[in-house]
Amino acid sequence: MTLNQNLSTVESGLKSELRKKGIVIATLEDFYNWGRRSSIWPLQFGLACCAIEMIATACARYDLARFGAELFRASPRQADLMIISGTVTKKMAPQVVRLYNQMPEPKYVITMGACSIAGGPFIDGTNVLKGIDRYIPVDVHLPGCPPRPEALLWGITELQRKIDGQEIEKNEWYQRGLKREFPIPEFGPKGLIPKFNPDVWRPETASRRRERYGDPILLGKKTAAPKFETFGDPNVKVGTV
Amino acid sequence: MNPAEIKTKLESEFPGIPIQIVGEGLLLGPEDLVRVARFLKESGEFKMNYLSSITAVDYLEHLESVYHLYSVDQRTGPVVLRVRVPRDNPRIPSLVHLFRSAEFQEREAYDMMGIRYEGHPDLRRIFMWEGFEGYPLRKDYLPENEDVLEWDDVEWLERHGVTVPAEYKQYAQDLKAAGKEARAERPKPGAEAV
Amino acid sequence: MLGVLRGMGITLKNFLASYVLPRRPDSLETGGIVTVQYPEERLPEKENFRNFPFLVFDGTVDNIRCVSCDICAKECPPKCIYIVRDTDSEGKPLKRPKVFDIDFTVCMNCGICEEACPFDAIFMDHEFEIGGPERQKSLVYHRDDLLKSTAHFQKIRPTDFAAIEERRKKDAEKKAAAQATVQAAAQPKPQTPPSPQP
Amino acid sequence: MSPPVLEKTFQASDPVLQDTETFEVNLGPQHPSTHGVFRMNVKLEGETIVSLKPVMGYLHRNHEQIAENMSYLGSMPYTDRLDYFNSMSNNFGYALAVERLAKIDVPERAQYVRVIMAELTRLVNHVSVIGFLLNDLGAFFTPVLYAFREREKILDVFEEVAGSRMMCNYLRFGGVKRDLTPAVTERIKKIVRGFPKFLDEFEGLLTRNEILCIRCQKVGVLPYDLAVNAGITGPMARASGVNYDLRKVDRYSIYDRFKFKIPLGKIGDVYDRYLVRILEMRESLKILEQALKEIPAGPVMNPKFAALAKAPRNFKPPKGEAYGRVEAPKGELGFYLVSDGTAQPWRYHVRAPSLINLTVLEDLCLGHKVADAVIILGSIDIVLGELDH
Repeated sequence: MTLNQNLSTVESGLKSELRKKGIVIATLEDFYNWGRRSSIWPLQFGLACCAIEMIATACARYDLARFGAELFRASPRQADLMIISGTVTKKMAPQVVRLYNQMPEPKYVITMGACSIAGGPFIDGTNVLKGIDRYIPVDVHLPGCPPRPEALLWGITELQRKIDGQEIEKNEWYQRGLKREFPIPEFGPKGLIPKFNPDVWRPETASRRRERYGDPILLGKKTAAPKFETFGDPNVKVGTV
Repeated sequence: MNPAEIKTKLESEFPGIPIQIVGEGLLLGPEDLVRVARFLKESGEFKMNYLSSITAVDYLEHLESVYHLYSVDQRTGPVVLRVRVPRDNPRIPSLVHLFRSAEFQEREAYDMMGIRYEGHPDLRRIFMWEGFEGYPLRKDYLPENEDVLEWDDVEWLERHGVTVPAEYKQYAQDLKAAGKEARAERPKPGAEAV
Repeated sequence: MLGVLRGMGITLKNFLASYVLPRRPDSLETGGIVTVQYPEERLPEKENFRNFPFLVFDGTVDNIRCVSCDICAKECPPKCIYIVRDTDSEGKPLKRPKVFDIDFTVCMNCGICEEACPFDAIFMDHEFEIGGPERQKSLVYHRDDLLKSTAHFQKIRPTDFAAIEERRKKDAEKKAAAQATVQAAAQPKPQTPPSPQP
Repeated sequence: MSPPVLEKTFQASDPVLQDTETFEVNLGPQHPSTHGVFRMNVKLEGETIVSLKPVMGYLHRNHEQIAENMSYLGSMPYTDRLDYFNSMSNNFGYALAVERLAKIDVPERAQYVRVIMAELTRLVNHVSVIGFLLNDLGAFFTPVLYAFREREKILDVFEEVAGSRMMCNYLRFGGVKRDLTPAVTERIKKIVRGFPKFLDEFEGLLTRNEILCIRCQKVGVLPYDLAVNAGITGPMARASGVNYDLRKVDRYSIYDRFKFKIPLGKIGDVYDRYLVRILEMRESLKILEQALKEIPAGPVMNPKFAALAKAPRNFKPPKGEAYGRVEAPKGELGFYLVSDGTAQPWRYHVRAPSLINLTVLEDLCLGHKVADAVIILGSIDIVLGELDH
């Protein structure tokens, strides 16, 4: 399902024609989606720098409440939107997946900031997970480091547009055999086990970044350590500077 | 006070102690560290009662632990102490019982460089999890390649009811048969390094 | 008890004052900031605001300033830029990029590419409404997505644009003068590109 | 964590259970009061804390490892992300360390601009920290709203000057990236003039509030000796009476030119830490006023290094080591650099004040109720990006 796709059975042209005459028709679906999108309850869950911008978005100047999404819930059981705001490290990833599993259906995920999308600037870190979508599906990716509060608002409207296109009959969470709980990765000696969940994410066949710089970017040419005895002036005055 | 003066002071206090001036700091043997630090902290002249920073540095042939000491009362400092230990058996006496500020910093140095601070009350990994192998800040550390599944991952996924695509499974099996680990690669020789 | 009441009084005062004070989202009065009604109303754009980079062309799209010298790709701290030099039909390298990709999922908006570029070809944009459901498809921007005209640059950053144009004009004059003297002296040498693509 | 197993079951005939059993509570890593992804393993006897073990690393982003593979200037935007409330003072510390390493002079005006930015950052940090501390106390969101309202004004200045609200990446080795325009200077002056009014209002809301006094006074007392011995720095140490402020001790940059006082606490409890922060903001405003008055005209970049800032890969400091430290709003922020003469540092170490201030968390919390642990943590003022670097 793509964004903006209204699957309603009433033709949109007919609808607008009727609206001109003062008749507003709405399907049950429209009401359903309207209710759902106007009261998105995000999980109060901050990871890093972007969390501060998330708080700023909830504060007076940007006022997330205008979108009906100001009610940050501290418990995943009461939330239906997870804003992954910041770097997901390997140490934190199991908890993020667990929180996702604990959220009731329907649940949505916004990855806020470059780090949670693909590792971002910290992509070379040993302990940094290269994208939370290795383990859980993501609805809206929001790049930026960090995205402005307005960008988060835009991301939420984007999510609302996605919710608008939902159909009750085809909603995933009413289907049989829906698999929306994902196995929680475990700590291994080198990193997480598994490295990704092939149900959710598959690696690219070729990474140009790795071909060119190695993965991660390592000290390509450095093999000799500096000799400390040979430099540094012993007569340097040590004291208050 | 410059390093040379501190050195003469220390030599008169502890006759026969091997001290070498390296850079701005004094190079000590691991066995002398605690008594020198205690002397610097408690003597009325230095009163270096504030241990600002502990750093470990990997110099390939050896590991080094660098201490920056300041005096809060006299507002002097820093006195820089260095201790060198071999890479394969890095053991340094801990300073926690002298300076509480060493507690987390020594754990950090242990986690990142693998220096064992002997006498530390709670020497565990601080940032990485228990059971992690290797020390990420050593220059020879290679992280894993995160885009290929290894046999452990495949087994784990199948145990949790995830079907692994055949080509990933085959690759993991080949890796295991060859006895290799999927580690990150250094850039190819022709490629530009940073 | 008194302290609590006083605090409540201050809250009440703030509540009432929000109706009296000049209502502007960028007010400098104490307590004067009010909500910016974002999709309809926007904060005044700061000229120096940097979000994601874009490539500048002069006049037409063919006239890209970038000469694909690869400096920005090398200076980029998280290495999110990928450039391939264009070649003509005979395989001779041209001074423009064939591929210029920026991975917005890695970019950290630091602006170092802009500072490092010697040809004034890459600048930071103000556009922040970027995103999508697919990280590879919607967030890796290619050359044609990144191209924007100098007019756009002038619109978003008039001060910088004026300074840079002035400098470029001077440089061009100097270059023309130098070329004239060289031409007068001897046969002009073929110019080599600053750094060949590996 | 497995749930605690009670050995004996409660029987109706038992007297009221006086002896409670020790049980463990896990606060975090996803917990609204832990200021990010921080975890505390708390052992409780009834509601009293008998042991507390902090667990960190949930935001360990290998900052040092990345910086050792990067040009010196390339690490500058990464330092923004250490303590993401105070990117300017992180920049300041790193620039100071590199300038000491490569022996770079900074022109007069740039020094002033740096000081102005660092002090504005201090305002941002302290005001938000007090807001969050009150949030932890249960004053849900009103103080944070007020704090963030003021913060937005300063962030607007940062955006106008440096280009980004939070991740400024503004300082360069040998100066700053961009000069302050007269319009921005005027704006800062207006903010500085208006800020005391806000502080009065904020204090009126909080300082004499009985609930705040009861919850904060005599809670989490940090004695002087422990503060020095554990390397506690910043407002937290000064609340315990440790007169150690690097702006006075090291007199780095041009801090020796300004007249300001160092507020000191007497008891060292949470309330003192709150008051010290408020007073420090007032002192910062004094510095800002003086700096804005005295700021000279001139270049903001050392002309010798202006070109190097444009080609970071060519910036190769001489072999050596340097330890640069600044008084960041959270405490002493130090950068230890070892250069081997190439474009990347051989060793890059951050002495993170958040991490070291946390050493005494257990000592402060022992004997208190579990609800107090939350405000003690709030008063220590940790930021996870810096704590875990």
